[in-house]
Parts: sequence; structure tokens; C-alpha cells
Amino acid sequence: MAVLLDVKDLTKNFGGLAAVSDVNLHLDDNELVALIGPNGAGKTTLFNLMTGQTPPSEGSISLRTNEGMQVLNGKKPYHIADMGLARTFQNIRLFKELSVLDNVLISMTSKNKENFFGSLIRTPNFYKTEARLRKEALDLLEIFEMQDLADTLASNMPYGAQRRLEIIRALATKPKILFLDEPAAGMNPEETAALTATIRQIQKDFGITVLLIEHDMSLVMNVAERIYVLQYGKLLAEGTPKEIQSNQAVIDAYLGGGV
Amino acid sequence: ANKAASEGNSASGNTITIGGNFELSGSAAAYGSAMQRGVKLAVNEINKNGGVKVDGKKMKLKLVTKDNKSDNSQAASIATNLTTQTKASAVIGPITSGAGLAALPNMTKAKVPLITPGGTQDSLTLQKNGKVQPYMFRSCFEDSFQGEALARYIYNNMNLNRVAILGDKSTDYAQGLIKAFKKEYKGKVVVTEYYQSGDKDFNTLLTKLKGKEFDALFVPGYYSEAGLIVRQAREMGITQPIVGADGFADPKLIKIAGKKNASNIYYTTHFDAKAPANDKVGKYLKLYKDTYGDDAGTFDALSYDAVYMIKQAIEDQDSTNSVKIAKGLAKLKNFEGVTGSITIDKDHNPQKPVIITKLENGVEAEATAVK
Amino acid sequence: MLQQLINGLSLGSIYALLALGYTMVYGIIKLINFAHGDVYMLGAFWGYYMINQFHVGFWTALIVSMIFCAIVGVVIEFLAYRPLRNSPRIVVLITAIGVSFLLENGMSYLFSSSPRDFPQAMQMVRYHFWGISISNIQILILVTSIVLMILLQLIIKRTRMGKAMRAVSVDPEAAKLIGINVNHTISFTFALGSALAGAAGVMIGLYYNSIDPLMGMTPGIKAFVAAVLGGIGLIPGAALGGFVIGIVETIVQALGFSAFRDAAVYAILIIILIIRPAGILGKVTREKV
Amino acid sequence: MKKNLKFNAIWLLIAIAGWILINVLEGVGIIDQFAENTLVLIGINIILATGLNLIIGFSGQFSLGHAGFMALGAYAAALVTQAIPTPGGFVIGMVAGMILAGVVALIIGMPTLRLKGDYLAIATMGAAEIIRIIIVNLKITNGPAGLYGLPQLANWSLVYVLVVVTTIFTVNFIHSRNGRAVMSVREDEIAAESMGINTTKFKVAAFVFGGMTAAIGGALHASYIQTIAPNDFGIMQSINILIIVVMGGIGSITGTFAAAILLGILDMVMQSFGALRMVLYSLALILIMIFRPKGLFGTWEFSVKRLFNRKKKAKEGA
Amino acid sequence: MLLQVKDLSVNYGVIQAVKGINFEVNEGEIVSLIGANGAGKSTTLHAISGLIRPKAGKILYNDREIQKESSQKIVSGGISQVPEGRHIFPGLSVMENLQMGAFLRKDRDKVKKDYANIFERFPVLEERKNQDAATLSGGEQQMLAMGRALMAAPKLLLLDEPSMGLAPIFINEIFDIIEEIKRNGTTVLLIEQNAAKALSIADRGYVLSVGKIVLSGTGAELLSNDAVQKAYLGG
Ligand SMILES: Nc1ncnc2c1ncn2[C@@H]1O[C@H](COP(=O)(O)OP(=O)(O)OP(=O)(O)O)[C@@H](O)[C@H]1O
Ligand SMILES: Nc1ncnc2c1ncn2[C@@H]1O[C@H](COP(=O)(O)OP(=O)(O)OP(=O)(O)O)[C@@H](O)[C@H]1O
Ligand SMILES: [Mg+2]
Ligand SMILES: [Mg+2]
Repeated sequence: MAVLLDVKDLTKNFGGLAAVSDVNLHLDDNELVALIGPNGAGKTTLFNLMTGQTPPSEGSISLRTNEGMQVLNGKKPYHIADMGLARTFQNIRLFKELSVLDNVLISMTSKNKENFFGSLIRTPNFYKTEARLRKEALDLLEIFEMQDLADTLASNMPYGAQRRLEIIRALATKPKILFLDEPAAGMNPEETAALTATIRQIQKDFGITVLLIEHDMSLVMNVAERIYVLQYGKLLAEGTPKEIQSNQAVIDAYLGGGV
Repeated sequence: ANKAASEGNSASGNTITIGGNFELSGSAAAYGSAMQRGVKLAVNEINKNGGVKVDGKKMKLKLVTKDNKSDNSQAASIATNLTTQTKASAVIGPITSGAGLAALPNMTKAKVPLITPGGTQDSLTLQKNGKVQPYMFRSCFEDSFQGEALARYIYNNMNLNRVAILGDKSTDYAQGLIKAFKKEYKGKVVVTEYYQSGDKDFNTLLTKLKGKEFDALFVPGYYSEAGLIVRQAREMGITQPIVGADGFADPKLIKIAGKKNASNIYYTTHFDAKAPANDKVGKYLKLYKDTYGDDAGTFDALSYDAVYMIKQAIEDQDSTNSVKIAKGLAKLKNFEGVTGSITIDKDHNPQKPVIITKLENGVEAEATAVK
Repeated sequence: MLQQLINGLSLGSIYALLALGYTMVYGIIKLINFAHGDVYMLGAFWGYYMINQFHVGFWTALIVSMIFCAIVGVVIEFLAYRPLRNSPRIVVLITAIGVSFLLENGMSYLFSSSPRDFPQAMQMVRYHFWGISISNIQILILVTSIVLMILLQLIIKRTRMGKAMRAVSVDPEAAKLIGINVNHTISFTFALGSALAGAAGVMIGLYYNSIDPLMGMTPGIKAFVAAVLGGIGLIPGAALGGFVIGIVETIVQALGFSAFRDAAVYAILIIILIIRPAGILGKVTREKV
Repeated sequence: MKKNLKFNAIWLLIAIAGWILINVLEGVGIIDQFAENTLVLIGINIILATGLNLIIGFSGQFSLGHAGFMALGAYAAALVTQAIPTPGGFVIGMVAGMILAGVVALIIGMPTLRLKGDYLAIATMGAAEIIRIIIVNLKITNGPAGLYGLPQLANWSLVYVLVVVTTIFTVNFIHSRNGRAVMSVREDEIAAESMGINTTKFKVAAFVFGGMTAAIGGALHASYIQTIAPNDFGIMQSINILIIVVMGGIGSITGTFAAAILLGILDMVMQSFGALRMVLYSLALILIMIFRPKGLFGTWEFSVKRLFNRKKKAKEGA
Repeated sequence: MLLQVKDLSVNYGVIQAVKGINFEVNEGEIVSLIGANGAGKSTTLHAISGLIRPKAGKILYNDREIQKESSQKIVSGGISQVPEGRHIFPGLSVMENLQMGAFLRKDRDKVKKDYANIFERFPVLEERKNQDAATLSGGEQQMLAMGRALMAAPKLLLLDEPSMGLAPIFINEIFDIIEEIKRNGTTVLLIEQNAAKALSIADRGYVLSVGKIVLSGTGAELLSNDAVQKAYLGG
């Protein structure tokens, strides 16, 4: 299996604080990997670095494309997204005042570009494409059983539904890698269980790689094939769920006795 | 009876409708409301004295005023409103040239004359081809007339040959004056600086001027800013004569500048209490003071005269038809108004003597009529 | 040149004085209070009537005007802005524009729109030294704006009310949860900001000796520009912005580009914003995701 | 596919019917010259406000400089029609104005659209003022006096057609993929970027589009009023357009129409109120905003499709 | 009885989020409210804190009706809340946020001691004392929100999902902290998705479903209840 995303010696300093320091990790094709670590370990920051939201202080991130490995450093977030990296956010960031369907359709824009002047005059092609995109979007919503909510305003939906929509929206960009930042936060065990199943399903159905941050170990240990553990910005451990669960350093720093 | 009567507006019944296209709100409201005061004064006076004599009977004037909020497209729309809805036989206002120009096409379409008491731009009354605009008149001087008169006065009468100009960049009034002045002035214009309407602080520009050598300071602009300029200049120790056009001619100028500072000031004006052109002036000033409890300014007087000009035109033509009134206005000769004896020339500009008044300690010290 | 610097500072202090009030209100409810310039006008008029009708002295007029404007500010906030507490900011902005129109035109309607001379409640004295000349009123305005700036900064940084203001400005909901009375805090801010405008009205009325109902329009916009230039919401920023604009205007005019004075101010504003998108003193906070 | 054609046809019919209706009313004298004048001013305001609504309501960028672009359109059209006083000349002038406005919007937009909220507002306001001051100081524009005696080449029919065309283009743009991308910028820029949307590009596109429509409005204004001066395009003019947008409902084109019509009629009626005019207007403005803070229509849009579907549903239900 | 909620109904426009619920909290207790997303838990807390006016019903605090009182009065009466979504003050430093928590307090010396207590409980906060609170990590913000509420020295602490986004090791700690808060004499009303943990430390609990209370009992009773097991404990 070839490396899809390669992170080398990645460092991010905020003033004197090294939020991420010297991190090396890789994601392969079709993998489901988890990133865990104590609060403030730098997990979200690492996501931000990989998706271009935050420029790294040092190190490199590269993605395998048709033209070989390409360095992502310095690229704008939209460019990186276009290349196949999609994400959700720790604090939900939906397009609140738009419908659920529009939320999904917007994510399809970058893969279905439209000429500016073409958008002023409605060609038959316009209607054809619109119809096709609409269908694709509804199909995506169906995976999460949200097709009935298509016309609801995003902000009017319960919390759990909003989290699911964020995942669908990310999927709609047709990513190669999906980054999920605490997708189960605020969900009860039952909902978390349902989410676990869906994540596994989409990873298989779409044939994509998923990297997820999560503090809910019932989810992490159930879905992850590999786990990276971050502490104080540094990689503390890497391994299968089994290995991680029995890693004393991880237990001391993160898991505690409860799991 | 004739073709002319079927065109334009005529009075119906016993009242002649006069339209007022006034700047009652917005940036020119101070001038627009002065216009309204003058017009109302005249209309009430005329009605009190019996009205306008047409066809052997006395008809009353009815004033219909609209506020154009100092906005050109509103001025245009009101021109249509007053001519087509109100059916005014003549319209007074707007007071600014810009609004007047905007109103003009609609006035012309309706064939109703417009008298502006304050639109001084030279080309206001002229068409592109140089012919006169048949329905545009004014009771005020045009810019070139005053600008040139001042240029001559400064050079010939005062014998001053170096002038500094501090003018309002945002009004065409000041720009027109500057242009005419520069054309006519035989001496040297040392420096020209600009301010904007609404400015209050002129210290920087005056400091700059103070360092230059000049014999007189020419300030084309209105009293609201000119008053401040005079004050700040005098406080700064600029003692040279300050010269202005009829924009100075308002009692407010002295109040804002302060009596002490309002010395060695020269400006063109239309009437002067000290050297009244005729017996109307004194009466007018008293009536104004009694009615409004305040001293009359220039715009009030010019607007007052505009109404009487219309009355004269109606009586001369013996018709309330707007086309006829326009004709009558164009033929107006030696009409005695408070702003002087007016003859309308072929370009629809009033020919009247211009008076140059000198202020000393806030009072008019001397007045000279110049040609 | 030194004289021009004095001119610039004195002009700038007027902008600064107005910008302070702008920035305070903006700081707390993120409202560009378009009516601020008009409250300043009301202050000038109130001072005018106090001096003319009741023959009070300058200082009394100043204080009475400040109180009057504080009340006006609170009433405006209560009637026009408070009902829109949960509406989009731009809606409140339009309301503020409406209030501004109302004050300008209402005053024009009631008291005529022509300018009037401000009673000389304080004799103007000019001091000449080192080849420059400065008047007592210029010094008064300059000193007042600096003192007020420091005072305001102290209020915001040191007092309980200041603390409450900061809390309300960043998260009114959370402010309620720690026991802050959000409405009172906002009222207080309006009172303070409007009192400043009132003070400015009397001082500037006295300085220029001319007041009219539209006098707040241009300085209002300039003060807003000043507040933004310095970093809107920041007290020192407002003062700095005011002085910068005053000095820029002076320099441009002194160099002989008086026709382009305002264009230069706006050009500098745009350039500074491009370099520092949150104003000279403002810090850009990249949102953490 | 056929359905789409049908809805478009219905819209076209409504537009044509409106034109015929107004012409008939004019023929029988119900609409006189004054009313027509009012309609034209309303039409021009609709064009201006629709463009601004695209910028503010849909892309979420707070522009306070719309009058600047209007000025560019007005002066371009005025200067060209002075030289070529024919309808063709007007078209050339208007297009020139649009291109000029587009280019200037691009130049202004590129750097300033990085600014947020009120910082952007003031930067755009400043840019518009700079445009105005340059016009005041240019010879070709005749300084503060402006240009006058322009040939009247814009009439009510032309205004109507251009209202229809700009509205269609704007609405089409909004309901396209690009339009949705523009809206996502308004909603959440960070999320939009993460979904592969080049937010800068779309912000600038909306800004340029809005600027170009403002130029159309300006050109019509110049040619209809026949007089333009720099003071017509000051901050107050930008604010007046903004008021239409907000009063109609930010993000509702239907609302823009309604507010432009309401304010246009109010403007005409109020002419007779003398000095009280602006007092009443400002009171009305404040009260409308307090009692309808979402604007007259919120974000609601009139839609033939929905009307049609509702009827169908009702039928099915029966 | 410290807090008594009687027939409380709360609406958002036409949506009825809370439909006539009754419950009480006795002095010195930990009472837990559990329920699915959108059940109306947060809404109930908002009503108690005075952020939203109930449509009907009463809220009695120390036998005084507070449902119409301003939030300021309620807070000064000793009710403090850690809101859902943290709501820390962005742009203010961590220390300033904590100071804000003590806004109404006048006992300066005691306040100083409390800062020390907070830093002892949440050492990260001391490390980050001068950092802009907006740049804290999710979990750090959660701790700050809790610290801020404690700085008010409340009699009744309302906690809305305090464990959300916290690392497992810290979740245990946070529940220990809640128990400790109780031992120090503060009564706690706790909302949690982590129902197992919440119920295990709660004296009593209520189950909320679609705006209504469907079950109540001691923590232990609810923990062993089949329906609760199934719906909220993932069993
Ligand atoms: N812009 C910033 N400026 C200063 N410090 C920052 C900034 N962004 C993040 N940090 C710090 O970097 C560290 C890592 O934050 P990050 O959000 O990546 O943590 P995390 O692992 O996602 O934690 P959690 O699980 O609590 O969300 C934290 O201590 C945080 O305070
Ligand atoms: N501001 C609001 N406007 C309209 N409806 C709202 C608002 N806030 C909450 N609701 C609705 O009220 C209901 C109860 O919401 P509430 O936030 O109290 O639930 P909760 O039990 O706290 O859920 P969660 O576990 O997701 O926090 C939900 O249906 C929600 O959609
Ligand atoms: Mg995180
Ligand atoms: Mg909740």
C-alpha cells in the first residue's frame, strides 16, 4: 500500500509554544486512522496545518497525486481541498442560513466549475448539470438518512444532525482523505454507535482514507485501524488500537484507568 | 384663442399658481429656506395688496412648494410635478445651478418658465448651441458678471495687483467665479487654494497663505465658510482686504466672523441699506424684519424679487399663460426690484448695477455701484 | 512648518474627540453609530441655548451639555437601538442612519438650517512664541481630548463598568451569565460616548463660532474614518487616528494639494488598512477553527 | 427540462405583460409624465440596489461605495453621448461605463476585499470618495458643475428592459453554482475555503458584477436626468441605495423591488411636505426597521415555480 | 429545597422546547438531567439563568420566584452556569476571563484564594494565564468555562455538558471535581451526554425526552433502569 499523505517533521509554534513539534506521520490508501491525545495536545492544530488553514513553522506535508508526490505547504485551503483533502470542524461550521441541500451542493462547486458568464445565461447544459448535482447531493444525504431534511435550514437542525451534515458536506467534495474533528462530541452513546457504523461504511463505500480526532474511545477503538497519539505537540505513540490501549505511556497521559 | 394659449399652463379660476422647487432639506437647505422665506413674503404681500391684475380683474397668487432635498433628480421630478400636476404658471427655484439644470428639461417640456434666485452658472441659461434657454431665467448675477466686476474693482479702484484666492472646490458657484476672475484680473493671482463646503478649519490654508505676498484675498464661496475664513484669517494676523461675491451678502457673515474681524471686507451685493437703489429696499428690509424677526440676506431678496418679476411679466402680457409669462420675463425692462433696477438681457440674465460694499467693524462703511 | 504641525494637531484633536465616542459605542455593540456626529451637533446647540438664554459660563455650559447629550444618547439607544438588539448589525446601522437624518432634519425644521454664531463664552487669547501662534481654546481642545482619552482608557481597563463593557462587547450572552446587566452597560456606554460628543460640541462651537444642524455630518464621517484608521473599538486607536487624519490633511494642504485633501485621507486609510487590516493599533485575530 | 422552459416562459410573459400594462396605462393617461418619471427613478434604483444586494446580501461583503461605480457609469455614458448623441452612443457609453466600473471594482476589490465587515465598508466608502474627488478635479468632467444638457436617450422603456435584464442576470447568477459559492462566502469563509471554494475569487466576482450593474444605473440616471454632478454620487447616495437593500431584506431580490417601489413612491409623495419631508422620512425609516428588522420580505423570494407547485399540490390534495 | 421548577414551559417562537416540566434540587445535591439531543435540557438551564423567559410555570430559588427576574439578579443570588459551547470571552486572556467570573464579588481576599484553587484544579489554565482565551484548545476552553463559573462562588452551579470534548483521563477528573465542588457546599445541576458517569455521581436524576420529564429517581435507580440503559447508556 502506497503512502497517500506524508507529513514530515511538522512543527507549529505559537509564540513560544510549540503546539505541534516534529511530527512525522503518514496516511495510506483506504485507511481509517485515529488521532488522539490530551486536550491541547495539538490535534486540531495538526489538522489545520494539513488542510492549509494554518501555515506550518517547519516541516512538510505532501500528497500523492497523478503527478506524483506534491508538497502542500504554502497552498491555499481551497486549493488543498480541491486536491482531495476535506475536513469537518471541532466547532461546527455549517452554512447556517442555507438549506441542507445547498450546503451539500456548495461543496460540489469546486469539482464542477462553471464559467462566470455562463452562469448568467441558462443554457440547457446548466439545467442538466444542476439536475445531476442535485441527484448526487440527495444520494449523499440518503446515506445518513437525511434526504427528508434537504430543504431545512442547516441551523434549525438538532446538534447531531448538524454534525452528520458536516460529514456529508465534506464527502461531497469527493475527497481522497477525510479529516473528522471530534465528530461524536455532544452525542449520546446511542448516537455515537450509529455514527461509528456510518463512518466505517463511508470509508468502505467511497474508498477513501479517514483520519479522525475523537475523545470517545468507544468510537476510536471500534473503527480505527491505526492510532496516532499526540502529547504536547509530539507524537507519543503509534499503533493498532490494541497496542495503544495497553501502552502505559498513553494510559498515563491520556486514557486513564477508565477504559 | 391662439395657439400659444393652448400650450403651457394657465391659471384656472381666480388664482395663479406659482410653483416652488425649494431646497428645504439636505445640504443646501440653508439657502433653500431663505428662498422660501423671500418668496412667501412677496406672495403674501402681493395678495394683501389685492393680487395680480390680469384682464382687468385682480387674481390672487397661490404658492405650491415642494422640497427637493437638495437632490438633482428630485429637482427634476418636482419640475414635472409642479408643471404637470400642479399646473403652475411659473416656478421659482431650485436655488443651485446643478438642480436648476436638472429641472430645466422638464420645465422646457412643459413650457413653464423657471426663475432661479441663486443659479449663477454662466451657461445655465444657454443651450449648447449658444442660444438662450427659453424657459430659464434668473434674478441673480451670473458668475462671470460678478467675477469680472470684482477683478476690475480690485485692480482699477483698489489698485491692488497681487491676489490670493481661497475658493470652495465643491461648488460650481465658486469655480465659476474663480474662472471669470482669473480671466479678467489684470494683476497677478499669487496662489489658488481650495476648501470644501462644510469645512470649518482653515488654519492650515491660511497659514500657508500668510507666508505669501499678496495684496488682497479673494474668497469665492458662501457666507457659512467665508465667515469662518474671515475670522480665522484676522485672528491669524492676515490684515489684507478680503474680497468676496454675493455669497458674502448675508448678515450671518458678520455674526460668524465677529464684528471686530469683519473689517476691510469687500463684497458684491444686490442691495444696500445705505445706498438704496430705490425706496423699495427700506420697506422690504422692515417687512422682512417684522415678519421673520431677522435681517434679510441676499437669497431672500433675490427670491422676493423673482416673485415680483413674475407678477410684472403677467401684467405686462396680461396673461397667466406660462408661455406668455416666459415671453414677458424675457422682455422685462427697468423692473424696480429690491435688488436693483432689472432689465433682462438676451441671455436671460438680469442687468442691474452691482454694488460693492465695504465692511468695517461689522458695519457697512461704504457702498459703491460699479458697472 | 511648526505652525502647520500645531494646526494639524489642533484639527486632529477635534477628530479625536469625536472618534473617541464613536469607538466606544462601536466597541461595545459593533454599531457604526451614524448619529454620533448629530449628538455632537445637539451638544453644540444645547450649549448655545444655555449660554444665550441662561447666560451661564463656559464651564457650566460644557457640563450641562455633556449631561444633556448623555441623556439624549441613552434615550436614542433605548428607543431606536435596543429593540434591535438581536437583529443583524446592518439593520441597526440603517436605524442609526435614520436617527441621524431625524436629528439633522428635525433640528433644521425647528431651528432653521442656517448657521448661527456661537456666543463667546470664553475670550479667545492667542499666545505667540517661537514663531508659532496658538490660542487658548486650541490648547483647551487638545488637552481635553488627551485627558479624556486617558480617562476613558482608565475607565475601561480599571473600573468594574469597564470590565462589564469589555465582557458585553465580546459575548453579551456570557456576560449575562456572570451577572452583568447588559442593558445598563450599553446605556452607560452610550451615555459616556454621547457626553464626549456634547463636550466636543460646546468646545468646537466656541472654537469656530459657528453651529448649524448639519455640522455633525462631515466631522462625523471623518471621526468614523479616524476610529477605523486607529483600530476601531480601541480608545488609543481613536485618538491616534484622529491625530493622523488631522496631520495628513494639514500636510496635504500645506503641500498645495488642497483640492485632493479628502482623497489623500481616504487613500492613506485604504493603504493602511491593506497593510494592517484592523487599523494601526488593532490586532488581527485569525479565527481559530 | 420542459418544466424549466415553462417557468422561464412564464417569467418572460410577466415581464412583457408588465411592459404592456404600463404602456396602456400611459396611453389612457392614468400614468402621466410625473408618474412615469417616478417609475424611471424607481427602475434605476432597482438596478442599483439589486447589484448592491448581490454584494451585501449574497456575498456578505459590506460595501459602502456603490455610488462610486454609479458615477463611473454616469460619466462614461454622459461623455460618450455628448460626442455621439444617438441611442448607439448611449449603448457604447453604458458598456464603456460598465467595463470601466468592472475594472475599477477589480482594482479596488482585490486588495480591500480581504478586509472584514466595517473595515471593508469604510475602505469602499473611501474608494468611492476618491473616485468622486477625482471627478471633481478633472477637466473633462467639468469639475463640480458636472455635465449638463445631455441628450435624453434613456426613456422609460429602456429602463424597464434593463431592469428586467439585470434582474434576470442577477437571479440567474445567484441560483447557479457560482452564486451558491458566493453565498457560502457570506455564511462561513473558513468553511467555504475548506470545501474548495476560492473565496477571494467569488467575493471579487460579486463585487465586480455589482459594480457593473451600478454603472448601468448610473448611465441611465445620467441620460434620463440629463444633468450629472459629482455631488450626485456622494456618500449619501451610497447610503440611499443601502437603505433600499436593507429595507427590502438583505438577500431578497423581491424585497429590493418592493423597497425601491415603496421608497420611490414615498419620495414623490413627500415632496409636498416641505421641510418636514426628511423628518417624516427618517421617522418612517426608523419605524420600518424597528418593526420589520428583517426587511419587508426577509429572505423570501417570489417564485413562479413555488406558486406553480403549490397549486399542483393543492390540486393533488383535493 | 434550593431550586424548584414547576410546570415550566419554554417556547422558541412556535416551537415548544420544554413542555411543562417539574423537578427540584435540594441543597447539597448533585442532580443530573439526561436526555437525547434536542430534548430541552439546555433550554431548561437557560430559563433558570434568566436568559430566556418561560412561557408558563414557575422557578423557585430558595422559595423565591425567579422566573421573571433579570439574569443579573439571578447570578447575584448565587446561580452560576457553565454554558453549552463554553462561551468564554474571546479576545480576553485566560486570567481576565477568570476575573470576569468574579464580577459580582466583593470579597477580594477570598477571590484571590479562589484563583489559586482554580489553578490547582486546572494547571493548564495557569500555564496559559496570559494567552488569548480564543486560541485555547477545545478542552482547555471547557476548563476555563468551568473555572470562570466557579469564580462566582455559586451556591447552585448549572453545568451543561462539562465533559464534552475532554480527554478520557480528564473526564474522570472532571467528575471528581464536580463531586469535590459538592463537598465544598455547592449544589450542582448537571446535564450530561455521558449519562453513565453523570448518574454515577448524581444523588438524583431526571430523564428528559422531547421537552417532558419521563423518568426520575436516584442516580443508582436510573443507572439500573432498563429503558435508561437502552436509550442513554448504549447498553
Ligand atoms: N492561535 C493560537 N495562538 C496561541 N496558542 C494556540 C493557538 N492555537 C492553538 N494554540 C494552543 O496550541 C495548543 C494545541 O491546540 P489544539 O487546538 O490543537 O489542541 P487539541 O489537541 O485539538 O485539543 P482538544 O482536544 O482540547 O481540542 C493548545 O494549547 C492551544 O492553547
Ligand atoms: N434559539 C433557538 N431557536 C429555535 N429553536 C431552538 C433554539 N434553541 C433550541 N431550539 C430547539 O429547542 C429544542 C430543545 O433544545 P435544547 O438546546 O434545549 O436541547 P438539549 O436537550 O440541550 O440538546 P443537546 O443535547 O443537543 O444540547 C430543540 O428542538 C432545538 O432545536
Ligand atoms: Mg481540538
Ligand atoms: Mg444542550
